[in-house]
Amino acid sequence: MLFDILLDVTGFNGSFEMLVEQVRRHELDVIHVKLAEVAERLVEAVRPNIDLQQFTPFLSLSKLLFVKSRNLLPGRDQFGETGLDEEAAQEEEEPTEVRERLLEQYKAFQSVRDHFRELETLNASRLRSMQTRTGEMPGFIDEIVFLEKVTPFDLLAAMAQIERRSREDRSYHVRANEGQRLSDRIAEVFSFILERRGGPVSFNDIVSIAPQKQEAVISFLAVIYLVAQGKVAAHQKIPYGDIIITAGAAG
Amino acid sequence: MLTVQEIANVVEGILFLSPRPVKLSDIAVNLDVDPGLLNEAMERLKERYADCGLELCGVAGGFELTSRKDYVEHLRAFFGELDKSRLSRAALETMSIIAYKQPVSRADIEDLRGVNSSGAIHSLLDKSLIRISDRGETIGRPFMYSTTPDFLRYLGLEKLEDLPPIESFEKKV
Amino acid sequence: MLTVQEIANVVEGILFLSPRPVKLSDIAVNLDVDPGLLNEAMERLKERYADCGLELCGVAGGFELTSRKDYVEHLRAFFGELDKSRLSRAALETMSIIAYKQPVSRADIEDLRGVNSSGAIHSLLDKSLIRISDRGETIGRPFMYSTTPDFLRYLGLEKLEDLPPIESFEKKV
Repeated sequence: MLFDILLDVTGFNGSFEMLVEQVRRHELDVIHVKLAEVAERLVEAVRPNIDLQQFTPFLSLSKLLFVKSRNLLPGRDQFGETGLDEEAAQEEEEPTEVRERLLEQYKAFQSVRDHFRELETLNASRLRSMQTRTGEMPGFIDEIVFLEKVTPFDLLAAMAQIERRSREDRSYHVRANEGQRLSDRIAEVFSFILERRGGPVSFNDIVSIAPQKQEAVISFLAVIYLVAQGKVAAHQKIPYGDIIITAGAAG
Repeated sequence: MLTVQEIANVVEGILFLSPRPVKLSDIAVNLDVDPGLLNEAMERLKERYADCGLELCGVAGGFELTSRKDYVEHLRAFFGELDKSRLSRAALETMSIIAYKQPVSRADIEDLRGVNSSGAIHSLLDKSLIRISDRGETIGRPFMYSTTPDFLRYLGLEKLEDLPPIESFEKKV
Repeated sequence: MLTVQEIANVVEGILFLSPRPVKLSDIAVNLDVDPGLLNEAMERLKERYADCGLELCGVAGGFELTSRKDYVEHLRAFFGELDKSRLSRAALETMSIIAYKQPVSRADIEDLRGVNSSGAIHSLLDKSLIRISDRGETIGRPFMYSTTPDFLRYLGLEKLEDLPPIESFEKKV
């Protein structure tokens, strides 16, 4: 049996079975054993007569490798977290120092979070003109936000956000019960334009200062309806630009 | 009940936030304040804005807060200089689309962003971060945009292939 | 040459128009004004805005004009539904960890929180409250996250150093 094979490698002298057993019982620190040499010895021994049964020791070897790699990291116990020995794991059930430290830190961050919530609430009551003036800035202030020091990662994050946004459903469904709202809105929009002596009226003037999507859609539909009826003409200079509406059909 | 000074402060906030002239009657109705007190508050505001960097203008039956016209050249100069050294959010988005999808037309960019992008394209052209590299094969043979060597320098990249791949984002974030 | 009062007026106009906090250094450089005079002008402005409908706030290393917080209810009443959205608990918690441990990887955040934090990171990136600042040296070269100037602005902080030390929160626990 390969388990009986005698090893004389750096950090250990004895049978392979003894090696596994001693590590399991915490009698030997696997960190000090050169497992590559162990593997070589096992391969040498198996070469003359290959029998699948004989490969089980390699499973044990791989477990040792796993344990060794774990033990090279700070704060881990030899068999405790590897599942190699359930009994040993149960004996070592007390939370490790690392866990305790993480938990303490996490609790501190929960307090930070509550502090941030207070700051957020306080700061949200200071209103910025951007919340209401969007898109209405004088032409010489390019577009809304100025960024400093752009990195390739900012480009990546922006691209990912655009792709996600473009996958989102941007459609808006007008439900049956909004029919009444729509006909009310058609009447409102038309009388608004007539009040202004037939216009021209900007689309922005017929919606509130910070319109919700629903209000914008219903108002837009109302304008389209009036255009179709030949009651108003609508004109948009550039895509996504403001829509200028005048009474009477387009000339 | 709001005092005259409090009314003046609320109106100042409204004028600061509003993108359009505001009618006093709208304020009176919305905030339920006495028109007499509101007029008094407006007098205080007019005094406050008599001689400063902003102007309280009476226009189209309402009031509006604007920057004072005497300083328009300084304001233009300030924002113009700032624009030279900075990118806007719109320009950043437009630049990432061009970087990752080049050569790409304005219509494709606007399709992805969902908003007009001509301002952003112009500002990137001005900064030599992008260039017109070609004309597309589709209707109208639109200009196609690509990035420039200045773009690489600006981001501290040696070559385009050094841009972090877009797939890495979904995998790692 | 601009007088102190004229500088104050120009700065007032800039703050009124700017969509972002403005740095004094940008004003000094772009308008070529003496930093000493600029500081004097700022003192005048602070006095002017000490008690009115607007607030002159020092945030994210610059200055910004906002409406005064005492009047938020009246302003909301006038403007109707303004965006009131707040960050989710998960996003706020993730932001706390990034604020104090930056630059920090997603794995480190998840080690602390014990749950997948990719959604929270996405939403903070989208809001420009955090950014990818680097890639780590460990296996897989993970993205490392840091806060942005918008983070400071979001919480009304002038600089990162204004955050209370993490120990003060540890004691509270």
